[in-house]
Amino acid sequence: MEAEEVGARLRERFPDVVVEPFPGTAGRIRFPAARLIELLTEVRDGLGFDHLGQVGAIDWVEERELFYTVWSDRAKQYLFLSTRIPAGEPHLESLTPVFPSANWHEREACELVGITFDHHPDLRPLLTPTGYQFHPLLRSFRLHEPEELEVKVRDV
Amino acid sequence: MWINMGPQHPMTHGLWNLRVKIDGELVLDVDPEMGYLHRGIEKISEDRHYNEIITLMDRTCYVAGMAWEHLFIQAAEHALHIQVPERAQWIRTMSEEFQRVASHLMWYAAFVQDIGLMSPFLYGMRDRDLVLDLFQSYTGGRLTYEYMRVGGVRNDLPPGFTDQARKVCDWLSDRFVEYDRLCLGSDIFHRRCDNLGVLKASECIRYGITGPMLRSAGVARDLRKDRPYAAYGQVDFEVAVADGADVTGRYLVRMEELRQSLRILRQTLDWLDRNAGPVMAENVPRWMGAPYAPVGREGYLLKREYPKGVGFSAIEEPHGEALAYVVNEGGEHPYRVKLKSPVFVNIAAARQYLVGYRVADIPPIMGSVDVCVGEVDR
Amino acid sequence: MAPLSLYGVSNSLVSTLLLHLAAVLPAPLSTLLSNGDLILLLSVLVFCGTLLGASLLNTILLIWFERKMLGRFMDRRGAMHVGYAGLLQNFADGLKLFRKHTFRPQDADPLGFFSAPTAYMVASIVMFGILPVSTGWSAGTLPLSLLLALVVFSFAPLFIFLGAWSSANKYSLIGGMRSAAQMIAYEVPILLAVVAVVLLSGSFDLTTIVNEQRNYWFWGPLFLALIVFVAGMLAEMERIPFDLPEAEAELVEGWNTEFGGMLFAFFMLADYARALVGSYLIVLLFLGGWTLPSWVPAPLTNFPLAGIFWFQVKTYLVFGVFIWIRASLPRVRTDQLLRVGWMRMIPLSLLSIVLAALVVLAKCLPVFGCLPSMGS
Amino acid sequence: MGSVSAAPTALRAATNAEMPLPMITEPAVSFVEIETLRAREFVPAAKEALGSMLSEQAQGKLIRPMFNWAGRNSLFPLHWGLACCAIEFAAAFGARWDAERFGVVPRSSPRQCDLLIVNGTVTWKVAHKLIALYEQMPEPKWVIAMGNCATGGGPFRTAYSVVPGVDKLVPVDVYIAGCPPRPEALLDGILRLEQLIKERKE
Repeated sequence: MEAEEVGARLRERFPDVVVEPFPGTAGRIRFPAARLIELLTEVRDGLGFDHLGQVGAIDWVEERELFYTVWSDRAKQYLFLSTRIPAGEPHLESLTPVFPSANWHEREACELVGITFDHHPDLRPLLTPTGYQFHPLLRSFRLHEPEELEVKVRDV
Repeated sequence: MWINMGPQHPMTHGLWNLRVKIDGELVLDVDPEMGYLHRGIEKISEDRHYNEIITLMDRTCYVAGMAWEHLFIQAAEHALHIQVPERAQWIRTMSEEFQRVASHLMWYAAFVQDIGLMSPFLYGMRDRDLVLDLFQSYTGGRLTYEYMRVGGVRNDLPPGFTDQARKVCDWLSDRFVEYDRLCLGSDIFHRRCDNLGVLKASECIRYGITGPMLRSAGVARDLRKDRPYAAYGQVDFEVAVADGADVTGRYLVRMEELRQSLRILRQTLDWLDRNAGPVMAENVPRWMGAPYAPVGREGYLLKREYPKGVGFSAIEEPHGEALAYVVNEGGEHPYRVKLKSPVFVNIAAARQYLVGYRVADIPPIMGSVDVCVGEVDR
Repeated sequence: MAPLSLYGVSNSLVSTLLLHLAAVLPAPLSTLLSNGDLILLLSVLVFCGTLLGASLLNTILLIWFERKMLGRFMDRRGAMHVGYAGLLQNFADGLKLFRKHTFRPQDADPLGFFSAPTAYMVASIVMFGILPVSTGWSAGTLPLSLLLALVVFSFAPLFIFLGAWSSANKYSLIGGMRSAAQMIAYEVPILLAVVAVVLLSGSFDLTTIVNEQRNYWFWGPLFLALIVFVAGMLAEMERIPFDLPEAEAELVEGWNTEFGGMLFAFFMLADYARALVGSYLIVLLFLGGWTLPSWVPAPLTNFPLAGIFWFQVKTYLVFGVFIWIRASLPRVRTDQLLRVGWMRMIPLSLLSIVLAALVVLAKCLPVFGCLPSMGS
Repeated sequence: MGSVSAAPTALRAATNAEMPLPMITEPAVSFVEIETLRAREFVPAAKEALGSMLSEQAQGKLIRPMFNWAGRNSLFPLHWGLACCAIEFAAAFGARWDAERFGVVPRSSPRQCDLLIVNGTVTWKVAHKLIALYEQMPEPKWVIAMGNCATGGGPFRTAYSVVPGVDKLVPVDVYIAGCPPRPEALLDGILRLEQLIKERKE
């Protein structure tokens, strides 16, 4: 499956998405965040990309990008989807109704990049310690040499 | 009653916590708690040069370092538009397969300990050491290699390596017979493992599960076959599949994969004997990937600008499908590195294959999932 | 040669010592020393001390034996740097555990927590006083020593449950429950298997049972009972494949998770004492005890302490089989274990009783002549 | 405890020759009580005397070396895998290196351990659990920091979630360099710890 084919099959229902070629995959789809559930359902059922590979988030300072990788067993190919949401109000519909495996990916994106997923069943922090206040994968979060940190251990 | 299995528990084989709600011996609910080994590899990568990230990749999954190096290097080469010479591709293929053998042997050792077999644990560790010795002879490391470079591999194989490697392959294929006798030959093994931790193919796909867990459910899906990378398109092997979707099925798949890996290894060793050539690409800057080059500091002085680009790679890691996504915004560090670990997804679905079984079944089931916490927490 | 007996040796030792002392000491004291009661008391003390010391030494040797054997099965060497071939390793472990800080978890019940290991230890060691290791080397000939042995042997696990319950740990509790369930499930087949032995030998006295085996050992006619008994003993000793109460993979250390230092050492030592006692019982009931077949040349059976020597050799061989099983079998699950116990072992042991009865009947047929006496 | 303070006077009165002996039919203090009080006075004194004798004579020559010998020859490490080094830790107990030769047997429960081998990266999330495990181990206990991560953070030193060295959390006796250290290095570290225990004066 090529990018043109994917584009052709999506053009009728989703005129607002852009399909561009991406080497090594079936293409990359850029879509508005509001159409997430609709588009992913169509990609899963209509195009046959029924296996969610990953959900990742990137911080582009002014806005945040979410990208989804799905795999089709029939086409033996990956398909990339990405959307951008403003950094001021980083929230998005959760993908868990369509792909249950998005659960932990979204938890991770929430705590590391600071994106809130609406209607997510369980948005507790996954990797960072309880009560950790920062989103480490934001560009504004800088790493320190440990000497600058005051070392404190909680009493057990 | 909730009990914590972890972070210090013999079942975990790593640093994570499985909270289990039990009624007597019955498991009612589970809640995996990760992050005890979260080292921020993705964040550190943003501050590091490409070849410095290889160091981190080895430690991301400490039982499959070579596979993760391969994963990241492929994504980086994709992002930086670098072509890799053929011999380097074959050496990478060989390294990854040896890594698969080592990782599966480690899995075997840990898994049999979970069902209470004592001596095969040591047999697995002993035979794994032979593979690690091979790694040591051409990379210098046992677990962490820093062997692959952007554009190829660090150095060519030492003379006489292939003969030694063939000997190890022959020895191992003899040992696998004994392994099977110890496990499959035992009635207790079948009583313990048959119809245990069942996750059907449709559920596997719904929950995004890959690797031996998916193949044990009868889905013949292997990126080495479906989306061949490196030299996998030119070698002859079969995808190991089992039906049953249970612990025994996962055992059978992994043991068959070990045999297929030896088959691939023999082919790659033959190819490497016949063909010589460069192992490092021409168009890579010398400071970046040349053999024995001081890595990193020179690079900062040169301030080379890379073309902008996005790299994506997917490999069939011993645990399943691993994905890497590297964004390069023109600097000498990647802008963002996103790694997807197969174990991350497999553990996330723990509720699907643990609830309803007994407390005593948790170790074999989690053992058959083959948890490597390093790549889950990153 | 005259059979040596441990009690006789200690008796003559004490009386000789006292006699020499009496010769040296002035009159009023010497009459006191030659008192028969004092000699009896002292010789009993010496006897008990020797028996206890020898048994514990034997237990520690058994631990060493297991560690070395297990090492060999696993293609490694086991302890080898402390003493010759690691013989002193377990003494070092014991001394170290003795020095460790003894403590109690905050929520643990002090009475149960501290008394359970001690009681378990005592209950396991008492067995050594009951079981005869050779003719004349037991504490006494009780007419029902087999019953007493089984009672004491199955009594000890109660203290496991006590310790598990009082250490206020979930893993300990699960381990203790499993231990109790498995003890109860395997008590019954063991007793039934023993009934077969009793039928064939016609006596509850272990010495008599062994003497009955002078011509043929019981494992031949009672093979089923032997299988049931060995399986039951594996469960009683909590060894792989039936070591569920301390299943390391799921219950960290099982019922002894919270025990450290000397308390843990007690549990460990008592465990191996029970393993030794279990092997003793198998040898006594099925493998002819200290007797050897008649075709064995006389020099092999005639040297001093030959009975004890061959008894220990047999015991260690039996325990070697247990180690072999441990090295090569996976662990079963609780429900499977219980199902096997209730639904396979009990019918098998009943069958073995029937077989034993048939053998007894057959022995009385004139065709076979009158084989050894049918008890009293 | 009024009776305790009053009792010695009565006792001394009873043994004083000048005073008339109390009537046998009605003793001021019963025999059992006298014996108890005597024992109360005697036991601490005897304890002290014995203790001082032991500490001066035997402890230095016999008891301490004996216990040190026992302690250094049976180190039970905690069976706990943190990260990469845990794999090499496991390999050290495998057939090729076989740490059990030195009496090193991993136990899963901290109650039965006397050696905490920190074999991997320690994150802040696991820090207090590590301290809890350390405190659950009974005295005397030792800690080996295995590998660069446990020693000083290793390659993850700059990361936001990593403890830069486990000695910030628990006292460390032996550091082993390497990333990860080979099993030989771990065995060497254990032997060095044995040397430390041998020289212990406590």
